[in-house]
Order: sequence, then C-alpha cells, then structure tokens
Amino acid sequence: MNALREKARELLAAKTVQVVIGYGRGSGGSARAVFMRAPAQAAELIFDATCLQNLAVYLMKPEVRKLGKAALVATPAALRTILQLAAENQVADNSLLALAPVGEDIMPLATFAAIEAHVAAADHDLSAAEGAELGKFAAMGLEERRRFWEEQFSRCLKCYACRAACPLCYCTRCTVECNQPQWIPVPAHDLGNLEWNVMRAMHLAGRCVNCGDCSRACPVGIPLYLLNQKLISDVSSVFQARSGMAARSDNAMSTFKPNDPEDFIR
Amino acid sequence: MARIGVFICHCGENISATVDVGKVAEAAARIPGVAHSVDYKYMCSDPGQQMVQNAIREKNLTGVVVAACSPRMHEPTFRRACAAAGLNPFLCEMANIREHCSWVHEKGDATTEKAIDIVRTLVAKVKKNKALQPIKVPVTKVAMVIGGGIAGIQASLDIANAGHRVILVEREPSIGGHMSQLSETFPTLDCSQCILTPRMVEVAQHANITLHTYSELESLEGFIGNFKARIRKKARSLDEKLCTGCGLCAQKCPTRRIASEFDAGLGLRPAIYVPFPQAVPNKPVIDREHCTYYLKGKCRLCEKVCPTQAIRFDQEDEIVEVDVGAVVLATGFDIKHSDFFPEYGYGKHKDVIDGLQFERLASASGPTLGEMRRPSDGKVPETVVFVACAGSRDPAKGIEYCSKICCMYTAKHAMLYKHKVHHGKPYVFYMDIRAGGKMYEEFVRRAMEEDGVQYVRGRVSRIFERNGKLVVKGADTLLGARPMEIEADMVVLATAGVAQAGAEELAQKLHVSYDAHKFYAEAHPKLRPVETNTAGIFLAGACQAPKDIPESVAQASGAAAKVAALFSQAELVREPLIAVVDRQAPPLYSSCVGCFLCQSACPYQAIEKEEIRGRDGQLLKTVAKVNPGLCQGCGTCVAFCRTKSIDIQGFSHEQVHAEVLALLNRGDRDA
Amino acid sequence: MESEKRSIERGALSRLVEQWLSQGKRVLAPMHSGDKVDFAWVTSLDDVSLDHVQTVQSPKTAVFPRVEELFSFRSADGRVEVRERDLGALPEIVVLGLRPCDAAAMAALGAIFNWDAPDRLFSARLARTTLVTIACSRADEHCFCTSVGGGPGAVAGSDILLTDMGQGAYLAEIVSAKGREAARAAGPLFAPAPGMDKESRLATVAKAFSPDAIAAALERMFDAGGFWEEQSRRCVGCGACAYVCPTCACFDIQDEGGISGQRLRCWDSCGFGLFTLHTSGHNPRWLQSQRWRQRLMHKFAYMPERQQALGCVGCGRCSRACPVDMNILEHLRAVAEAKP
Amino acid sequence: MPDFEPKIVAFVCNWCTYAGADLTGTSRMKYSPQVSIIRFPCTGRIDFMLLLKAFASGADGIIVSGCHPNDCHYSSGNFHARRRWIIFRGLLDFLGIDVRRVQFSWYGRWGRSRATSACAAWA
Amino acid sequence: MSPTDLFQPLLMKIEQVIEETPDVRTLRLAFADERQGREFTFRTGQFGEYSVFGEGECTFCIASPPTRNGFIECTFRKAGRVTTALAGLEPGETIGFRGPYGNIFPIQDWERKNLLFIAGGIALPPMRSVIWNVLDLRDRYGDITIVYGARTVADLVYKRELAEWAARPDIKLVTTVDPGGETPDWKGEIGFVPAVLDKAAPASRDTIAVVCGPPVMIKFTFPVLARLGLAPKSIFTTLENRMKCGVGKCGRCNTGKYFVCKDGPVFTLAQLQGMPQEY
Repeated sequence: MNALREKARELLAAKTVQVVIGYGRGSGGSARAVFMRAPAQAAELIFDATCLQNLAVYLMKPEVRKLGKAALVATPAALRTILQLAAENQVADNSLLALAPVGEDIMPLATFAAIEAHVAAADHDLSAAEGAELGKFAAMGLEERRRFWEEQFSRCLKCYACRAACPLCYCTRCTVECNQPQWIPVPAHDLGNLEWNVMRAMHLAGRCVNCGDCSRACPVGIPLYLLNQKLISDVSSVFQARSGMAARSDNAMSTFKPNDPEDFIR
Repeated sequence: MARIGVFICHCGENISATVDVGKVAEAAARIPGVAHSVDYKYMCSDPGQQMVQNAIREKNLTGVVVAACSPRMHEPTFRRACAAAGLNPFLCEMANIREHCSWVHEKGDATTEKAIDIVRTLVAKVKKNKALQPIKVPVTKVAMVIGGGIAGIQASLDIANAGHRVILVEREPSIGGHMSQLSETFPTLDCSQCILTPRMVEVAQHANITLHTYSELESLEGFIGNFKARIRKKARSLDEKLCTGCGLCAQKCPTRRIASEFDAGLGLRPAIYVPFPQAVPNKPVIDREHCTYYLKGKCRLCEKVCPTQAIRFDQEDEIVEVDVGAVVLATGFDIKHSDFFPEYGYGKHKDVIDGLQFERLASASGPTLGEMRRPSDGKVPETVVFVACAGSRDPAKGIEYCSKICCMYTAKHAMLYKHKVHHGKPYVFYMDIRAGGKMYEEFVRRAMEEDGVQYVRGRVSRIFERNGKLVVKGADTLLGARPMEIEADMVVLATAGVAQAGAEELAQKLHVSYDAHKFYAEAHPKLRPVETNTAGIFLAGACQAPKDIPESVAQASGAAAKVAALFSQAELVREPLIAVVDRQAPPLYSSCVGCFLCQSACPYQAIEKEEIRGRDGQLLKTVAKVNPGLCQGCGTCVAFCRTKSIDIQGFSHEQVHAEVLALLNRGDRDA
Repeated sequence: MESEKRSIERGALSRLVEQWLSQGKRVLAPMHSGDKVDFAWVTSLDDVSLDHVQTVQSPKTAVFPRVEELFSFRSADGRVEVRERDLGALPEIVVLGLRPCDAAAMAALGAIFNWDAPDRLFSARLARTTLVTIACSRADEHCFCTSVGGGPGAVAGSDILLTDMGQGAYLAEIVSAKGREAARAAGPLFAPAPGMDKESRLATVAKAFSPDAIAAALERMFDAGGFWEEQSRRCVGCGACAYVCPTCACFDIQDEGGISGQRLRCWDSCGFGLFTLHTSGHNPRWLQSQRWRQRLMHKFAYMPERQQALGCVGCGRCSRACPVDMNILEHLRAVAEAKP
Repeated sequence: MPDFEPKIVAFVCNWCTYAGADLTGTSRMKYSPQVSIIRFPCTGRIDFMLLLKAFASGADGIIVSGCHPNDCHYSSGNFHARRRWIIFRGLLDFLGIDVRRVQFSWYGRWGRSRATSACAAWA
Repeated sequence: MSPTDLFQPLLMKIEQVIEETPDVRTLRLAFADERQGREFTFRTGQFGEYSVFGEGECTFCIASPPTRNGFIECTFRKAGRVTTALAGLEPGETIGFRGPYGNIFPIQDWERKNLLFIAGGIALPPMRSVIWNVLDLRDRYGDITIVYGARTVADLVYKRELAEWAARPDIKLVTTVDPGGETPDWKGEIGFVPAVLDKAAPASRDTIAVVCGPPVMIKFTFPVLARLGLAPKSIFTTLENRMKCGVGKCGRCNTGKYFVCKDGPVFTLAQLQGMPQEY
C-alpha cells in the first residue's frame, strides 16, 4: 500500500497530475473513492480486497474532469474500461495516468499502449465459476428462467443505480429520458422494468468489460452481472470479439463478418 | 394541427371484393385527427386524384393516407398529386390494403379488420410525418456503359448523341458481343456483321465515347449522380497507340491451336490474336494463359516481326478512376454450353452442336468460311435435326423460363441450311413455336412452306450414334405420339439462354439485386423495365432476361433516354429520406455523445465528425454529422445509436413507434 | 394519553397474522431475499425476518407505492370520460415488523402529502394501514434516529409497538386508536403485561448531532460551493437513496395506454438531472453537487421550516444502499462542524 | 385453443421482402389475416427496442424479414441486423422468452408463401 | 379550487385555435360542464396544468384576463411531448385543466400607479393576462408602458393585440426585435429589450414594473430598472420552473423553502434576492 501512497504523493507534489483518484477507507470497513489533490492526502490511499468499485466511472463525470489530469488507481476491470472508453472516443491518449497495483508495488501506465500491454498480459475471459453459473442457467428450462427473471425484475425500482455506477453508461441523454417517443415507460411496473433491463443489457453488448459494478450498485440485489456476462460469452463465442482489450477496436455490434452464423434464419 | 385525409380505393373491385371499404372508411373517420374519410372506385385515376386535391384545399389537410395498392406502385403518383395541391409530398403515405390484404385473404370480417388496422397504422405514422424538402445533388454528366454488345453499343451511341460523354467498358478484346458471332439475323436475314460493324465503328470514332476494351469494372462507390468507378484495364501486352492492326504478329505466332472463343470452340486461334476481322478496336491481344513466352519465357516472335515494336510483354493491368453520374448495365447473356443433356450426347458426339456453333459454321468469317460442313469430318450433312427447347422450359433442369429467341433462330438455322445444302433434309423438333414479333410468324411459315423444313411437334428423348449416323429418337404428338427415329448427320440443340458468367459478382459490386437465375432485377416488371432498384443504374439487353436484338436495341434506347433525362437537370433532386443527427440549444448542443460507433456501421461512410465550440472557440464536444449527399437512408446507424441521437426522415423513431403501437391497438384507437 | 401495555406470545402473533389475512387484510413485512432483507407481502409469520437491523426499502410503499393510478380515462370521437379512482377499493394493509423510525416517517410523509391541500389518495391509504412496529434490539453505525427526535423504542407513529422480551414473548404497547381497535379485534391473543422492563431490551443509539444546529448551519452554507462539491464528488447521481428513503415523497406523473389509459403517479428523485430541467434547456441544478445540496437542504432546512416536520428519521437506509458510500451521517457531522 | 387468434407483426425491409409480399399479393397466395406488415427501409433499420415494444403492446409473434446477404440494397444493412438478432435472441432466450415467437428470415423476391408457415408455427 | 381530487382535471373543450407563429399557438378553452364554467374564478398571474389525455400534462399561465369569463386562453410553444400533442388538437376536442394554481399579480395594490410591462419572446402570455386585466379597469391606473421584444418579427405573438394596443392613446407601446430579426417593413425598434427599455426611459416615480422573459433578458433588465430608480419590491416577475403537480407536493419547483407553484410563480425582485439563486 505504501508504494501506492508514495507514488501518489510524488505525482501530486510534482504536479504531473492534478488529482489522484483512489480508494480510501469507507464506512463499515468498506472502501470508497477518494479524490486527492494535495500530496498530504496521499496517506488516505488504501488498496486491498475490499477495493472493488470501478473508479473509471469518475473519468466521465464533468465535476471530476474539470479538476484537470487525473491519476487513477486501476483494477484490471478499470484498465479494460479505460481501453473501451478510448475505443469509443471518450478519453484521449495521455489524458490520464493509470496506476495498476501489481502485488505490493505500482505500475504507472501513462499511454494506452502501456495499458494494452499490461492488460494483454493477464487473462480477462469469464472465469470458470462465471461460465458454470451461465451453464446452470442454460440448463434451466425456459419457463423456470422466465419465472426467475420475472421475480427479479418485479423488484427493480428503476432507480438507475446500475446505470449511474456503470462507466460505460456515460450518455448525456439516455434513451430512458427520451419521451418522444416514450421508449421505456417511466413507472417501475413489470413491463417497464423488463424493457429497461433488456435495453441496458443490449446497449452494453460488445462493450461491457464485466467489472460487476452494476450488480453491486443495485439496492435490491438483482444479479445484473448475469445479463452482461451472458452477452459477453455470446459475443466472444460467436463473434470472437472481446471488449476492453484495445484502444482502437471495432465494436462487435457495429461491424459484421459475412460468415456470421445464421442457422436460425429461415 | 392533425387534419388527416383518408382515401380508400376500391381498385375496381380488387379491394372491395374482399374488404368492406365502406366500413373501413367509417372506422377511419373515427380515428382522432382524421378530418376527412372517403372511399372511391379508382383513387389513382384522374378524378380520384382530383378528389384528394380538392379535399386538401377545402379542409386544409395536414396529412393524407391513401389506402390502396403498394407504395412501390403509386406512392410517387399520390405524392405528386398532394404536392400539386400544396401539401408537402412527404406528408402523404400509402396503406397497402391490396397486395397485403384484399388479394391475400378471404372475404370476411378479419380481412376488413386487418384493413382498418393497416389504415390506422399509417394514420398514426402520418401524424408524425414532417414536411421535408428534397435534397439537391450535383450530377456528373458522364455515363458508364458496361458491356459492348449491341445493347451497350446502342445505349452508348444514344447517350453520346444526346451530347454526354460515355465510357464503354467491354470485357472481351473487342466490342460486338454475341451479335458479332451471328451469321444472319431473323426475320430479315440481314447479315449480322453488315448491320453491326458500322455501329461498332461509329462507337470507336464517336468524340463523346471513350472505349475501354479488355477491361472490367473493379469497383463502384458513391450514389446516383456521384459514382466513382474504378476500371481495371487488363494488360493487352501491346501499346495500342503504336499498333497499326496489320495482323503480322497473329500470322507469325507459332502457337496456333487454341480454341477460339469467338468461334464457340469450333475454330482455332493463335496466342496473339484479333477475335474477328471486323473487331473494334482492331488491335490484337496476347492470351497470357497460352503464350509460350509467359509459360516458358521463350519465343517473343511477335515482338520481332512487329513493324512498330508495339509489343509490351511487361505491361501491367492499369486501374482507371472515373467519376460517372449513371451506369447502364448491358452485359448480355450466354448460351448454356455445359453437358446439360447427357441423353442428347452434347459434348460426346462432335456433330451435336449448339445454336452459336451453328451460327459460326454458317458465318462467312467462321471456321468453315460459311460452308455447311460438320465439325467431326467436315462432310456436308445430308440430314440435320434441330432440337428446340433444349434446356429451356424445363423446371426439372432448373430453367423453367422460355429463352424467347430459340424458336426464331432455329427456323433461321433450318432456312440457312437449306439455302446452303439445297438437297438437305432439315427436321425441327419443337414443343410450341413462339414467333410473336413483327414478321416473325410469316418468317417461320416461310421456313415450313417454301424451304420445306420438316417441323415435328414432340420432344427428343435420346440421341445416340449408330453406325456413323446420329439417331434422333422422338415422338410426333400430332400423329398420336407416334415414336419416330431420324438418322441425322448433324444435330443442333437450341440450348437455353442463361446469364453471363460473373453476372452475380458484378451485381454485388453495384448493389443491384438479381433473381434466382442471376438475371438483373428490373425495378418493376411492367412500369420500370429499364431501371434497377439502385438509383442511377439502368438495364439494357439480355442481362435482364433473354431477348432478341430488336428488343435489346429498344431497351438500350430506353435506358439511354433515362440517362439523358437524369443529365438534363443541372442538379439531381433526391428523396430527403436520409439520416439527421440531433441538434439542440446550448448547453447540451446535441444528445450525441461522440462514440462514433455509427460511423463503422454506415455502408456509405456518410457520417462525419463535427466539432462544437463555445463562443470562446473552446472545443466543447465532437458529435456526428450526416453528409446528405452520401446518405442513402438505410437506417442502420439509426437502429444502432444508443442515445437515439440520429434519426431518419420518413422512418423516424416517432413514426415507426407510432406504427407499432397503432397496429397493436394501443394509442389511437380506444382499447 | 399513556399507551396501554399488553403482551403477546410468538404463537399468538402468528395466529394474529393469519387472522388479519383471513379478514382480507394484506400483510407487509420484512422477508429475506438473497443476502438482503426487504419488505414483501407475506402469507405467514414464518416468512417474516425478525433478526435484521433494517430492511433495504422502507414500508412507504404501503402508503406511497412505486406506481399508482390517479385516475383512468377513455376517449372516443373527441369526447373524453374521466373515471375517478374508487378509494373504497383500496386494500386494508397491516405493516408488521417495521422499525420505530419507519413509523415516525409516516408523519413526515403526511406533512408533505397533506401540506396545504390534502392528498385524498395518500390519506386513504394511510387510514387503511395499521402499523405494528417492532422496537430495535440492535442498531448499526448508520442508525441515528436519536439525533432526529426518534429512538429505538419510540412509539410515535406506531399503532402497536412490540418489543421482543426474549423467550418468544413481546411487550405490546397499544398506542393509537387504530391500535386499540386492532387489539380489541384480536381478542384473547393479547395478554396482560406483567411489569416487563422495555428499556433493557432496546438497542443504544448515540446522539450524533442536533437537528436545529444542522438547520442553522445549512442556512449559511447554501453558497459554500466548494464544500458541496467536495462532499458530492463521489456521488454518481442515481435514485437509490431517494427510493429507499422512508420520507422521500417526490413523484412524477405519467400517462400510459394511449388515448384510453391511466394517469400514473410514480417515484422520482431530485438526484436526477431531468427533475428540474426547464423546457428551454436551462437547468437550475445542472451539477450533481447542487442536487446533493438540495437533498440535505430540503430534508434538514426547508421542510422543518415550511412543513414543520424533519425530512429524515435517521434510518440510515440511504447510506446502506448507496453504491459509492455517500454516508449521510458522516456528511451531516461535517455540516455541523463546518466553519462559516 | 380454437379461437386463439395470434397477432403477428411483420417487420420487413422495403426492397426484397416488401416487394416479395407484393408479389405474394399479385399471385394471390393466401395467408392468415393475423399477419400485418410494417415497412422499413432496411432490416438494418429495425431496432430491437421495436421488437420489445411490439411484444409489450400485445403482439403474439413477430416476423423480421429482409434481403438475402449480399442482396441488400444498401449492401450491409442485413449483415448488421443479423448480428444484432443473434445477440438479441440469445438474451431473450436467457430471460426465458420463447424465441420461437420471433422468426427471422431472408425472403427473396419469390413470394411470401412461407409467411403462412411462419405464423402457422404458433397457431 | 379543483373538484374533490387534487389531480383530477376538469374537462374543457377547445373552442378556437389561433396560430401565433409556426410553432406557437393560442387555445381558447370553454368548460365542458356549464356549472363548472360559471363557478370557475381565477386571478391574473395564476397558471394551470393542461392535460392531453394519453400524453401527460404541461404547465403554462392563463393568458386571458379574469375580467372576461366563460372561457380561458393559454398560449404555448410546441416543444415537448405534451405541447406537441396539444398543438395537434382541433377545435371541438377535449383536454383537461387543473387549476388555477399559484399566486397573483397584486393589481389591487397598484391602483393609481404607473405600470411598466417588459416582456421577451414567448413570455408575453403571462403579461397579456395582467395587461388586459388592467386595461379593462384602465381608469384606476396611471400611464401604462409596454415594452415587448422578440428574436424576429415572425416570433412576435399576439400580433393583432399589439396593433390594438398601439392604436390606443392611453398606452405607450414599444415593440422591438433583436438585431438582424427585422423585416424590411418593420417600423418598431431594433435592439435587445434592456437597451430599448433604457432608451424609452419611462417615468419611474411611483411605478410598478413587471418583467417576464428568458433568464438572460431578465439578468440585463433588472440593472436598467434599478438605474431608473425602481425599488426591488416594486419589480415583479414570474419564474419558469419545471412543474408537475402544481400543488406543492411533487418537489420539482422547490427552491429554498418556497414552492414556485404555491408561493409563485409571481415574485418580486426583493423576494428573489432573498431566495437561493436556484431557479
């Protein structure tokens, strides 16, 4: 941890960055985002197993961008997020510094190329456990799956915490806020919840980097990660595409291959 | 203000036969926003259109729904009628209650109910229509004609004579196409070369026509009025400017035993050759597959003998880029050569030949210099059997259509044979005689009566060799299907006319749709035969379907007229059904977040980046912008955009959303 | 009027629940769902979780549901017919197992909905709702009911307050007229309460601040821009805190169903940007810091002054539900200590 | 369920399939009046949200049909659509919605007789 | 007040639709139920929630004066979902109306004072109600000056009434368009409203000013009025906050301890200065 604090103090003192976004101790022993502007604040920085939130969400907040160049304590998911945001022209190269904790020390990654190299070194596919859970769902019957998701979505409040926590949901006017025509019903009734959750998953297809923040943010505990992981596994198995691996990469959903499978098309 | 006029057509009784049009008109009147609802026997007739125009003026309608036939048929008609009455044409929609309702369902409440559904859907859509102004696009007044057959030649000459530049692209070393291979043509028995060659020369000498022979279209980008074509001029291994066409190289070339394509495989040609004497341009080309220099690196004899040193062995293919405003497809057709009929022994017996090969035998420039000699031993055949419908009209063989010209050229072949072998006995096995053109029936009648051609109505079952003779087994159905056998010296099969090889690849390069037989698809079989669905690309000749020379020439002139019409205005007026990116007042400026994933989805690269700067010049955000000239209105980006920031006029989010809700009883109609 | 003290065994309580259900009442109580505890419609006492500190959502859904119909309308041929909501058809609800802070929250909701002009729909629901509260034997770091006028055993707002005395017996304080009515209807199920000592069973919740000090501090701090930006930099602008909060009552009105459908009232939050966006595109609260400031100012300064009711009952749900750990207690302490 | 009248919405592209539907009309092929057609410039324009909205508004079945790959008038609209359909179908199935209720097809110009068989799949 | 339930609109029939500009319309509404029509009273400055059933509700002031009963008028610009739907309706169709809500222009306190009305663009409707109300009781007030500006000539609303007011001797009417918005035959002023007001420099002694318009116009008009010597408490304006319920419950228009829909929309500059700058 102190390598991280040392690096943060040094960056802030030398003014190479105006703010270091990292994890600090939160309430109840949890970790939460802290924004250090003065070298002295670097002592607050921590990095342990509780640091799960994907801090890249703050790269897209106007109030944080206004602070100037940021250094970001980046978990592997955050690094993938940065690359995916780069692929979608939301962050420019050298506009941020990623601090990737490796064991005890810190790897500063200043350019997308550095981030790509670091990301490429690790395995980012769905873990065996995640694959198994998806398998469990595939094994369930259609009716059983429908009842499971109907119960889950009936508890959705439409509080949009899943959208707010997701770094890739950065649209200034989300389709949910479009009322001409009213694509998604505003009230949180069953029909509106289904349309909202399907739209959220589809709009992340080929983009989501599986950081899991949407599920952690959901106050009523709907396992939203399952939807995104299902689409990640589909996109990678059918289109052999993986998001968050390169700063300049085509989006799996906005490109095509002539030989995409079409067995279901008559 | 929503004041919609609904006009329901009986279409004679095509609609009113199964749909209760009165009930539909009455139901339409009850839809909120509908100010005028009426039904009439023939909406598309002049009084019908008058009715629409009067209603627009009297009740100052803000939208019109015409419930009749398919918009592909009369949408332009009614949109023009509305425009004439002062209503923006894009506020008029058609509800297809004929092809999609009255014709395909039985009479009954469900059918009338569906018609009401369709009308209600389109009323909901019209309420969300916006008045649109057509887009003005500059037009490059240069036409490109692909295919140098009679159709291509005629189209090129007509367009050039209309004062526009033409680029004629021909795959073979010379223009002329199949017509140049014919001996004489029905029904006048004009010598094909005599009527074709002057036109070919006229093309070569016409100031407005640039000729690219031995060339193929590499790619075509852009859209009507603004195409960018890349033409691959295959290397002729010859400098055309130096070559005088003396023909010495062809005489001296040692490799002489190559089957001549021009002679349909009957004659032979050297490695460096001019396809036929009247070839235009009359410049040879080296066939690199067979020339020994390219195979073994030796010889180069033609280079030595060439008086003007025009031979260029190292010549490369050359890509020529041209801007064109319109394209005429005149790539023609081909004769089915393959061993399509094993039972006829085509390909096994040398004396079983197809129509084109017979033409070459009869032609003065053919391998036998016009003398009727059979390919196997060169003897004059005493008895010749012509078999019509050899491949056409045979669904089992996959060609269910009629190739239209075989009856006529079979009769001609029989007459030519009689004129050359007076004592010969020609037989023609036919199913039906299709001789519908001017002087066509008289021509066939003459063949039967004056030239004594023996017409046998029946199909040939087998042809086999028996002691030197070709036994043609068939039956004569007019005599109670009496089986018969004819011992013939030679058999000519009138095989089916099929699409050119490579027709499909070319269509895909031009995004032109084609049918199951790879013939190009016309925009409308009856009303738009010379246009394709791709704006700016026209059709002429047999590439659209097998047809004879008069029809090909007529179609070519038709296509040329269309091109001339297109080039007659300074600017092309385009349908404004294109995509537009959202723009708003500050501080948001646009709901687009600049992810530009739509850019990779656009097949026409019509989406550009636009920087939005504050008053102080500081870059606020970069958003997408659609180039109205390039956008073809496919809407792929619209369905892709996550924030619904890009919308397509004519099929906007609001319009299609309203349609879905209205169709499923939500929205306008009480539940 | 001192509330009447009775007691009730766990078995009797279970039979009371069945009695309610048989009388056609719907019972809303905390139930385990996954690793969280949330209010749900229960069919027996066994479903009810009794060992949790606080539920994820508040019981406000009994009186202010996520979505409710205000009225329905049918239109045909230009004529529109509006059908008023039949308030008589609203269900009788018993909320069992809510905490004293939730019961106190009903008063705050009433202050908002019935301010200036009564909201008949809300009042009808509240009238049909019986609150059978269970006092808190445990609290966690997020609870601060004592700082806002409440307490782990406070009776305010409850109809009947049960306190778990251990060995399956509950002290039952019959607080309101509705409580007495419910106790009378329960008949023998309630037994006399032999000198049960309630205080010993209650959790202890330290007082963190005084609401008046907070209100006074907030008055001065509206323009302390830096303070609010610093505090709210973590906030990502979702509606979780507002939707789980027992006293948040902001709502949106939406029409559904085309020309014949219903006008619906549904939850909304001042945390969303669209909440205050003018048609002209101007938005008085364009930044998240302004919206966070509004949340604290409205609950701790505007409501006490205008509706004479504090907009917070210290249940701590917003801190527990917040994805980025915006701890309201911590922020309120910072407001109290902020130098002018 | 004898009187079960499935409401089927057909989202079709304006070129091959709409023309195919017209051709079905001109050749008087009969199919169930429960199938109604909504016209789009291209299958690329058909948004998954519309399919969702159609189901939400009461459609029992949906046909989505366009030109054969390589036949698309806009050259790649149907390719993009196909890719979206693959993912969307996977998600619907994952959520327990019967994907047989959405039939995707390439209808060329030669008639829509198969429309009847498509909607027969439910009735 | 409205009938039994707060959120249930009264039914009103559209009697007349006047197209002020391509996207601004004025609706004249009469109560479907005669009795409600007779009993309905309102004061100038109040607003209502107008319902298009199936689309939703939208908020704008009652543009007709209370002195003319039997009907109310409202003017709106086609901008959002509900206003677009409202603009699509025909005379004879039915809409809903909830109100009257909000506080009033205290014209009873303005008697014998000079009145200065300053309006910009689409904000003339709330002023029109109070102007006609004052003009119907013309003798009770001092001289009346109206300064009205819009971006272009085409954007000027109530063109007929502007002509009527211009013809009246007892009113001083100054109309202006932003630079570049004039047409060849435009006879009024050219310039922004604050500048034109400065030039017109009406008498400021014993004067009440009412200012309505886009925030940028109001920002530059207040200093001009201050220079003319008007006290903040005698400068009135209306706030254009987003509203939904109109009865102080839904929280949208909450600005400080005020609810713009209950304590406003009419505020004096003095009140505004006492409120948090969040409107």
